[in-house]
Amino acid sequence: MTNPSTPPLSGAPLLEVQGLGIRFGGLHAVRDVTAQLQPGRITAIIGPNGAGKSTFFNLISGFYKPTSGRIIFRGEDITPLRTHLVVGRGIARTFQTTTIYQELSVLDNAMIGHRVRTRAGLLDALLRTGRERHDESESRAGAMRALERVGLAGQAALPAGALNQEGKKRVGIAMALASDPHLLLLDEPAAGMNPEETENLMGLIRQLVSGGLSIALVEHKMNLVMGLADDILVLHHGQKIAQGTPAQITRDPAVVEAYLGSHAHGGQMGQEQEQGGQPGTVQDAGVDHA
Amino acid sequence: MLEVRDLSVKYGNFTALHSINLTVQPGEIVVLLGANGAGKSTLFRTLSGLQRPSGGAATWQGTPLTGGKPEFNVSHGVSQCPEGRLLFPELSVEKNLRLGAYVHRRDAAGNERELEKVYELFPAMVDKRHAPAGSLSGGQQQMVAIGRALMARPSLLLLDEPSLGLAPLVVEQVLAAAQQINAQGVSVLLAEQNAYAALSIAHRGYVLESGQVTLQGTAQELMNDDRVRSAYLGV
Amino acid sequence: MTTVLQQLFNALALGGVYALVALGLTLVYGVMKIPNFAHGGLYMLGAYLSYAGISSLGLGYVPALLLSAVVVALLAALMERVIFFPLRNAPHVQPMIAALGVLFFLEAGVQLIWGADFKQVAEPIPGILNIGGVTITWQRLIVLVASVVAMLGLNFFLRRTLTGATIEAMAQNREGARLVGINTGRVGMLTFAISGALAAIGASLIAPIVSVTPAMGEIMNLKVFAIIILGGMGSIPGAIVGAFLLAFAEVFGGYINLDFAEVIGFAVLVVVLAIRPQGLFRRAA
Amino acid sequence: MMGARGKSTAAWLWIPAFLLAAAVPFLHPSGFTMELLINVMIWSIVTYGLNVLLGYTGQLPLAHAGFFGIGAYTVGILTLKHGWSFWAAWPLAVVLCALGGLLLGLVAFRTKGDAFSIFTLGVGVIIQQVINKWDALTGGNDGLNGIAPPAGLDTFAHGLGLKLNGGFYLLALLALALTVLVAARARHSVFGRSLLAIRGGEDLARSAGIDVFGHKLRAMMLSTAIAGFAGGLYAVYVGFLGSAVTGPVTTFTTLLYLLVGGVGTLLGPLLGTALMYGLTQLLKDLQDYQYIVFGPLLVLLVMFMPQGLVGLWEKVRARRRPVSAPSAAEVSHD
Amino acid sequence: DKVVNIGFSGPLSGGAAAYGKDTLSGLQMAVDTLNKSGGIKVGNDKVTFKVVSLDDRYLPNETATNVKRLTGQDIQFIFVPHAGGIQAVQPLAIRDPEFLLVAYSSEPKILAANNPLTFMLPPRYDNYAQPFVATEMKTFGKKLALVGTSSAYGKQWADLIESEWKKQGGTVGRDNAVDYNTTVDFSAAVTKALSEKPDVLFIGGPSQPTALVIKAAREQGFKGGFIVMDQAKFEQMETVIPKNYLDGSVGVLPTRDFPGTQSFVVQYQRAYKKIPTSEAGLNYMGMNVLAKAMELAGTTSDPRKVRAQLDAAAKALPQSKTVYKVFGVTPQATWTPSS
Ligand SMILES: Nc1ncnc2c1ncn2[C@@H]1O[C@H](COP(=O)(O)OP(=O)(O)OP(=O)(O)O)[C@@H](O)[C@H]1O
Ligand SMILES: Nc1ncnc2c1ncn2[C@@H]1O[C@H](COP(=O)(O)OP(=O)(O)OP(=O)(O)O)[C@@H](O)[C@H]1O
Ligand SMILES: CC(C)C[C@H](N)C(=O)O
Ligand SMILES: [Mg+2]
Ligand SMILES: [Mg+2]
Repeated sequence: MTNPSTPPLSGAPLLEVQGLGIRFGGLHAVRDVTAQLQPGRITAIIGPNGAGKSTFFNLISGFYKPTSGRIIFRGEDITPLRTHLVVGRGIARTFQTTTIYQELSVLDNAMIGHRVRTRAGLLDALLRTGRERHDESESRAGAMRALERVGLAGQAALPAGALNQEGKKRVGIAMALASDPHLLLLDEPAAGMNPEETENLMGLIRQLVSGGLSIALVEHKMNLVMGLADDILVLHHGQKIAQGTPAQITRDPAVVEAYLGSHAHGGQMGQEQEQGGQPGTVQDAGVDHA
Repeated sequence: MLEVRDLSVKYGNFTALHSINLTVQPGEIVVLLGANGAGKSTLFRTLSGLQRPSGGAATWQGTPLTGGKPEFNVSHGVSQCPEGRLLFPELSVEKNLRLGAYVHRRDAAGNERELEKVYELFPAMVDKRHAPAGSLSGGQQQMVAIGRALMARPSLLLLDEPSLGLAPLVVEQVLAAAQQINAQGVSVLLAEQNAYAALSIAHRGYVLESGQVTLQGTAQELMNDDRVRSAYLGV
Repeated sequence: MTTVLQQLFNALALGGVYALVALGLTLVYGVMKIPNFAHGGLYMLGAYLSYAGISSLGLGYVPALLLSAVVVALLAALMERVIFFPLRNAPHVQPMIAALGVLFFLEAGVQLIWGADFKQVAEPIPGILNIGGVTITWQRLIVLVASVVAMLGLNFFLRRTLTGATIEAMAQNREGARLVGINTGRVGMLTFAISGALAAIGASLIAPIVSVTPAMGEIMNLKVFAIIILGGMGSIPGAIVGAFLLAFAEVFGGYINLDFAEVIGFAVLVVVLAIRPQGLFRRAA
Repeated sequence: MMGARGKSTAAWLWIPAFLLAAAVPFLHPSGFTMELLINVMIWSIVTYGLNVLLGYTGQLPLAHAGFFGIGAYTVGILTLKHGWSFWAAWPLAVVLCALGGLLLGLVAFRTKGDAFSIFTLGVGVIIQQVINKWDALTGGNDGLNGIAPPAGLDTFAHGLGLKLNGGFYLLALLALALTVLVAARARHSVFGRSLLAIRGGEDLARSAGIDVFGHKLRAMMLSTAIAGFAGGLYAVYVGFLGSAVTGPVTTFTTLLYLLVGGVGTLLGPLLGTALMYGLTQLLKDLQDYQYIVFGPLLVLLVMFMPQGLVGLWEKVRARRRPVSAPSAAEVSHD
Repeated sequence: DKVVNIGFSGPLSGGAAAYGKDTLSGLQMAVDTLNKSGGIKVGNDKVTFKVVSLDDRYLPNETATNVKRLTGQDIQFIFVPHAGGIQAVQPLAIRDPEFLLVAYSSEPKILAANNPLTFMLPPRYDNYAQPFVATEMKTFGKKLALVGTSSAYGKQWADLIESEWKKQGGTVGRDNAVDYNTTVDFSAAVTKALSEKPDVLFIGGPSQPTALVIKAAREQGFKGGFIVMDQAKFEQMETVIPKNYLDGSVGVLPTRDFPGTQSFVVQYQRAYKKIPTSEAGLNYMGMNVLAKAMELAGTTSDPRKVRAQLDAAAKALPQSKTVYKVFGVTPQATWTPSS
């Protein structure tokens, strides 16, 4: 069940959040979450609808500013950084609903993702400086690398809007990959995919991780989560209620009650009802790596 | 009965549906399987009147649905939970739901009852009733979209991937609800990536590939079909 | 002291004028998000129709006002059908430019029919109210009251009635609105008709205070757009507060230098938006 | 790839086009024709400036005439009252406008969408009013009269056997060529691609790692600088400056040119200005019916040519030549 | 037969359209009557006229474009009815191709430019200041407040009255100029001016808004007098507000007593269904003088020669066409009608 290539749990965490929280008006969408993400691993974040998963990603990627807590990435406090700087530090993300530039070409989409690695500005553009020319070819190359990683190199010239749903998802991932991230955040990457496509996606994710990338993903498809994740973080009402390996999580009664229901073992919907794990408390079931 | 005969739909010069034929009998749950881009949503949009067909016909209880007037279709009992949800983001959840009952606007008491039922189905919505729909999480918005479709008290319910983005527990509840609504005599046409779950509540099903019906049969037949098993059940 | 009081009344009356015109605009711009620069044209036309009703048809003031409201409402509905409905999916600049085209057309058309000369509409209730040295004309009082009534009515209409909700629903998601059974074509026209009627009623009430000229709508346009943004798009109380704020800024800002009175309105706008980019009455999203 | 090819063929067409255009004054057209052409060139430069923000970045600024005015008045005041040479005042005007754009952007980009537009409209009105009221500096309502033609332009023109008008024509043409070059480079570059990303969706651009605010600011500066560039030229050409030309009416007129030509395209600003400027001049003969015709014409243009002239042209071309790019149909089932 | 085109660039749409149309109407009527009576004789040619009018929306820059367009069509006589436009195109008049600029504006600066091809129609307004101020100060008192229009022209008027008022020993409050074309409600400006308790108000812009200023002042209890700038016409203001509101005002009065006035008024009213103002009257006369000068100069294409005959033409103008009494055209640029 655990990814065979899982590196040992030693060493500094890739990402660490401490007491992270945000409120929208009266609503505490994320509340006092403390957790760590280890490098080279796949961390899944699960939880009921409205648990705060997307918001959690929005906080990490600098999209929202937390009302409390800190975010430490590779030893640096990135809490106050603006989004593009966060991307620059190596955190890239995709959105829950596929958002890409439909009318631009697939290649352009990826090149936009690579922007953060280039420095050519307005003056470079106007004067066609050496830096401009270098950055232009560099972004083309970087974008092509990203497209190759997601298997879209052949479609580079097509308008992104012409691709099918799965293809668009891959464009979104390529855009994120083009920024050469250390950590990739995927928000419901398999939503709207059938089992076959989901399988392809899982293959892609595994391949990316074996290339040294760390991934955090939000997903409701339990077969994907259980099949991929090295580590699972469970949010409920904005709070972390458990963290652990898939095996530990499926046995956690709180998680089962709040979220998994009959899917504790990654079973397909409607398959044989399986009883979810043994009784136990959150504390002893969810192993925190803190 | 829903009768779709030789229905074709074009986007520009690209044909998304090629002479589709299918039926939904009163009281049936029929599931529509198909890969991404197969044309499921196109069919749904056509049945609800958002999209005009280029050929063929579709009728519900004898009423033609292809006039390109969704307001006509919904007032004749056909209501849809659409792909992309199409909510009113700045209106409150409750206003979204109430607008779902627009065609029954003179039956205030009936609408109150229906609203209660929706809140029962999605208790998470009670807390959110005054929040703007756009501020909800993805899954919560999906609940509103389903609830809004139910508020129209349809005789034919069109559900386009209702489980999209929903937590597993809720998916179960939604499908259970579909079954329950069906038990009260409402016909349901359902598109679902989660083929296993869908087939397990459906009576019959169709497989749509590249805009054409390539396979049809009872739920059991489809579940045992090799092609279905490999492509849609992931077995 | 009386001067300050007098200016207070002046500002209130002016705010009433702005508010009346701004209300119709809030509906189409604030709610439907259509930057209808033709609104000033409808306003101007409303004034002319009242003028014509009184001077050419010999109608009384109130019948002329009602006639003007009906005609302008129909025209506005027609405009929605013919121009804005087909442009519903276009980027904002397009309906905006189209609306400018309508404004040009209305202005030139009115000038062709009634000439470029300034017209005057007599006050239905002439006379002045003098309260301790502070004077206010009856007409200004009527405008003030009418603007408040119109605001309350519109607010009630949008927030509390189903038709109001359908307008908002359509503005936010046209396909979604159709799916629940709303006849969006009719609602769009209805919205414009209401907005047009508000413009015409406002204009007819204001006409006796100002000169009626073909260009009167142009002058009003920029101000009411500023007001709506100032108050926060889509907020009806915001539009009212924006209107009075602008009026107060113009009247009392005039104490710094009357020459800059008009700029002061925009200066307030710029300052407010710099501090609260979402306008006064809109919560941050 | 396609885009690159299209770009380079188009680039090759610009050069002979400009060379041909340079020959026009030597055919000694009527004074009014020259007047028309020079005005079209000056106004299309302004339109190019607007295009950088609206077309590339997706932000609709409505203070443009204000910056046009700042550029014009800078040149006017410096040459008229302080004896500067036009050749020194002009670049300074451009720099001033860029700085003005920076200041405006710092505040205005806190707002988004329509609020941004109205905010800048407010700033535009304020700029106009300040120009109008600051009598001591700008001559207020009287305006500035008697701004001299650039030093040497007359001699230059005569040397070529042309009148002063011919000199202005060539100067405007050069300025236009430079503007087109700048517009092209600003668009087809790493920077320009980032602007397109912002236009396509700010949130997406932000999370793709683009410094949205920074890029918008720079686009604003470029845009206002171009407006000022045109303004400086206008000042010496017309020789008279009044505050009215720096107001919203001018901004909306330019917006109209852009819309008719084709937002976001390279040829659009020139094409749109030429057509609409010519058309308004033509319509003047209709006297009282001028706006009766112009108004509905605007409406029709917007409704039936939503992509502008350039878009129309591309549509026609696409219809005549079967598209080589695979359509959605061909790629959706792979 | 020859048709000579007469150019015109003025506001025909927008806020100042009424003003522009009035000026154009006088010019047009002159041309119509000249043509109806068979035109004029220049040399051996019978010459008739045609007005080529272009709209400039009161924008000086537009005037410049229009004038270039008109000269591009070989037109050598151009009427411009607003100070801004006139000043913008004055330098063009003496550039190749030259044209005679017929300026309808009483702005003295137009004369100060010493342009040899300008022909200014109205009397320069600075002649009015002394008598206006003397009358009002004597009747009402020594304190003046200013609520003029904030156009260039209006402001210069205000400056003039202000200095004259001070010269005659009065006191002047703050300048409260507002833009008469864009102000929605004048009450605030009036309140502010009245707060200084003035005896006399200087006001004026286009007639109708000016009437509204008077109305606001009277409604707020102002009992003093008004000095009305020459742009506002009493005969028009009377149609807007009660006549007694105007009691105690000085301004440029309609002329009724010259030989040609009666027939002009009658003719004008038949053609345009309204009372003519000096806008129409002076342009009417201006065109007639111009036509006469062409006859005298024996040319329709040399503006300088025609310009040289203006004085003689003014003096030779038949009584029937004299709406205003004219003494002659000074070599400087203007003529000197009496008012
Ligand atoms: N911008 C916002 N304003 C107000 N409330 C918000 C906002 N964004 C999210 N919320 C609220 O915060 C909570 C968490 O939302 P979030 O989108 O993070 O949920 P989620 O875990 O991603 O759910 P899902 O699985 O359905 O996508 C929800 O209750 C939502 O309504
Ligand atoms: N508005 C449109 N214009 C052009 N082509 C379209 C449009 N909408 C859909 N299509 C195309 O029609 C085909 C069918 O699309 P449809 O959305 O109906 O598929 P679907 O079966 O619902 O797929 P999914 O599982 O992704 O929802 C696809 O190839 C799609 O690209
Ligand atoms: C009243 C006129 C003689 C002057 C005119 N208003 C102008 O602007 O010059
Ligand atoms: Mg989410
Ligand atoms: Mg679909």
